[in-house]
Amino acid sequence: MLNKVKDSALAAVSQIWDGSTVLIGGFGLAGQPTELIDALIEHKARDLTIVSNNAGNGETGLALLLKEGCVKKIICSFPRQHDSYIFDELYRAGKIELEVVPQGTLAARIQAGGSGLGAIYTPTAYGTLLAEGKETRTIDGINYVLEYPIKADFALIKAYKGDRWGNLIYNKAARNFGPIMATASSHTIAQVSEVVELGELDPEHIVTPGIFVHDVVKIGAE
Amino acid sequence: MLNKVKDSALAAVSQIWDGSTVLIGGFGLAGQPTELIDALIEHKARDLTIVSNNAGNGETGLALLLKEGCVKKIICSFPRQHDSYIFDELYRAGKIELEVVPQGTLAARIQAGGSGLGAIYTPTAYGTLLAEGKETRTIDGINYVLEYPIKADFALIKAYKGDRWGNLIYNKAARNFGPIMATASSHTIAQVSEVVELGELDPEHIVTPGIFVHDVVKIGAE
Amino acid sequence: MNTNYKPWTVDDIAQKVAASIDEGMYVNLGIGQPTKIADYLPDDKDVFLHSENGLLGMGPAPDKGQEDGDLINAGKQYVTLIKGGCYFHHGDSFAMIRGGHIDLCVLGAFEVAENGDIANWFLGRPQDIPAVGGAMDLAVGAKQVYVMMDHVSKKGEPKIVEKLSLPITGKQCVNRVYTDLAVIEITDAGLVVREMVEGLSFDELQAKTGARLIQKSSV
Amino acid sequence: MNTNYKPWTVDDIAQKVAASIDEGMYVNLGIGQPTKIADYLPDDKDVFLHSENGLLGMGPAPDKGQEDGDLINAGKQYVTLIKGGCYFHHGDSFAMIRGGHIDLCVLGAFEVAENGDIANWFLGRPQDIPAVGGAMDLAVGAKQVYVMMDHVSKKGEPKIVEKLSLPITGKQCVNRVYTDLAVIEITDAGLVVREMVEGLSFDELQAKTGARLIQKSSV
Repeated sequence: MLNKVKDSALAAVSQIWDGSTVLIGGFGLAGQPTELIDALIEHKARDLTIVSNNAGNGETGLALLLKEGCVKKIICSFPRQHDSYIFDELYRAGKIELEVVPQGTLAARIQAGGSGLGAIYTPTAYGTLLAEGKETRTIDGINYVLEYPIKADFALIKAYKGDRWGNLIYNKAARNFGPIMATASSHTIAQVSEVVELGELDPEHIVTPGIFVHDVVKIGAE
Repeated sequence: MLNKVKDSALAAVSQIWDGSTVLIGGFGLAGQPTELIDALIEHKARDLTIVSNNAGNGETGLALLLKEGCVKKIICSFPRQHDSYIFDELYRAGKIELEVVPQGTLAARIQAGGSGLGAIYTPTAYGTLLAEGKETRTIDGINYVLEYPIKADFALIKAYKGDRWGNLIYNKAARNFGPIMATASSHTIAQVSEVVELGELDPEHIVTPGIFVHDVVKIGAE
Repeated sequence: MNTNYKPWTVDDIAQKVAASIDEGMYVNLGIGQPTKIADYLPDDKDVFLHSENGLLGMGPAPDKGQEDGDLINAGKQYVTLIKGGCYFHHGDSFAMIRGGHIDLCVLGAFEVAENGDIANWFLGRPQDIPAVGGAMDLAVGAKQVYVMMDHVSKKGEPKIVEKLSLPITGKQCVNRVYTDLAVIEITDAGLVVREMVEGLSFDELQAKTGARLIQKSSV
Repeated sequence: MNTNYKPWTVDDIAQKVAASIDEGMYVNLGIGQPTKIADYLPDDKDVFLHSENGLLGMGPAPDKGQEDGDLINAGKQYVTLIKGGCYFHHGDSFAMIRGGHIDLCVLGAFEVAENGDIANWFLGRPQDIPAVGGAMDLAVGAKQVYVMMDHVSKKGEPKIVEKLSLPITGKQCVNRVYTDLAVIEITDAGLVVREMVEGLSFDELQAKTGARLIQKSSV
């Protein structure tokens, strides 16, 4: 009997090695796998390359991961926010590398990674600073930039409910990057609010099939 | 009040002009929008380019569309089946053009069309007859073929339930090409078994958001 | 300086943009001023607000106490979902944008050039940290792009210019500019003034604009 | 010809392949012979069958009268879905395949070359109509590709060859071949025979094979 449900967040994230690339779900705080990130800090991970839409808010979650010195580089679309002072300080001190990627290109590169494409031509960012030095091509009169897939060693995502095979559903706009990040990593760890029995998730409603999920961690009351 | 529900299949497909490119959903008979195709025959469409996984079964639906002489060219992954004799005959008589595309590449090209990518590098078919004459590239040691998006003037798809804004859900494996074809056409016509009130489809469960759907036609009892 | 005119307020402008939106349109409202437009969409028209974090059919802010951290918009404000709306992931959301499925996007901007180039993501000063979000995708992907901004900067410098001085977001993508002084169409012939604040003369408007304007009557 | 041996039946081979499949594996079984493997997967092991038309957790054929036209497999046969299975569209289904998420795919074949090239989609004769389906995606995308086929053609010609004579489906992708006479591993060193039908000698097997075989004991 296959059971992907892990006992604790720490047990799950302890598989993450120093220097690995980690996709972290969430858009701001919605969908951010805060408890998995906390465990990653406890695990004392180092030299991570993080791929996430933002670079953390306030002093929790992703921001705390940065503050604790776990992160070498961050690939994101929108690092600077009104409460991203931890990132801002590290960046200005030259203590963290930053790669800014347009949000849709970030999504498309993750999807390319998850679906085995070698590269894609996207119209976004053509002629801008973010396409500098990149290969371009005009196809049917439209200008495109060549972008390469993002693949990761791990993905940490937050879902709403999951079962022991790793099938997941999400809650509202907390879905955001979860489903696509799950596809683009060798090992996906999902935190869920509820673990349900096999068959409780309607096969028509499952958003992330278990094939993309390796560990499920229930967060909250024991 | 926006209402995408059309009175009849014929009213919906009458918008399709001769010579247009039409995506037709379905995998074999599952998800094939048979009633829309029947209406397209009644509409006496001519010189269509059809994109569909198969080239018709028996003498109904897509096969009948071919038999009635509506189709100039078909782009599909698997034309030859035990009961595809109508296609087989037309093909052997040189009366229909055929472009064979690997099934996953067909899906990926449709997705590229729907999502605004200019081209994609896919590993499928590298070194085969189906990649002959196509641009290739080696990326990180893997060989890829450059493939261009498929976009269409119309898509005819079959869903299970729809509402007046064009939101759709599907039934089981009849989902197949419907959701991606809806994204890649300028005008998507969906036949449904049931039209439901706005709000009856759970926002978490909608598979095709109404933005991709232009007409909804209810099939069955009046 | 002439004081015979009163600039339009953000609400005035939002109302004008809202009036130009037809039933059945799928619309993305950028962060900042454009958010206001939602307040002026008539209830009897079905217009669909898209938020790039995975919402179609975005509704107004929730009542106090009803906020849901999982239901926010691209500006990370609490919102609601209207009946008939739905959720989807970021891949699908940007497929909608990049794939040309959004009929209209209204963006804020630092500068707009007469050829429709827009700069709205980065000031490029040494102290600035680059952050782009969905701006470049929206600029390039939406069928129509409107800009909503002040006509001149806080220092009084024109924001509509011949050539951008700031890092570009998207090339030749803006179709129309709504400012506190005028509504300007970007056409192949140039910048055509559709409407101006009452009491403002064309010459005064031209003086506050860094590129040549064309009077509507002359086209 | 030696008659001291009895070739394995399709059921025998299916059983052997089934025995090599570990719990938790995501497996795609090609049309034809490989379909049989499903019958020999032990009930106490969670193994997931993927069907490229949008199923994960494909179950056995339904009882008579329970057939559902909307629930078919890639071979267009009626199937069922097991508890915990799910549906998805073709884009997602081939993302699973092409993206390397399928652990094992078992395909039928016309020919397999000693370097792992496979030909299974098109005979290329003038009267043949090309039809590829998902064969090329599966060959290139699955982590492991096994082939299940007769050792020789109906005319008695070897189907395991030095170089393909038929149009190729995928390059260097087959890891193991199960035939009615042997199980052969495709390694960097060459074709290693893991197992043979009882009563068949290595030399006899070599005689029926179009490429050099290596005895397991010798590696």
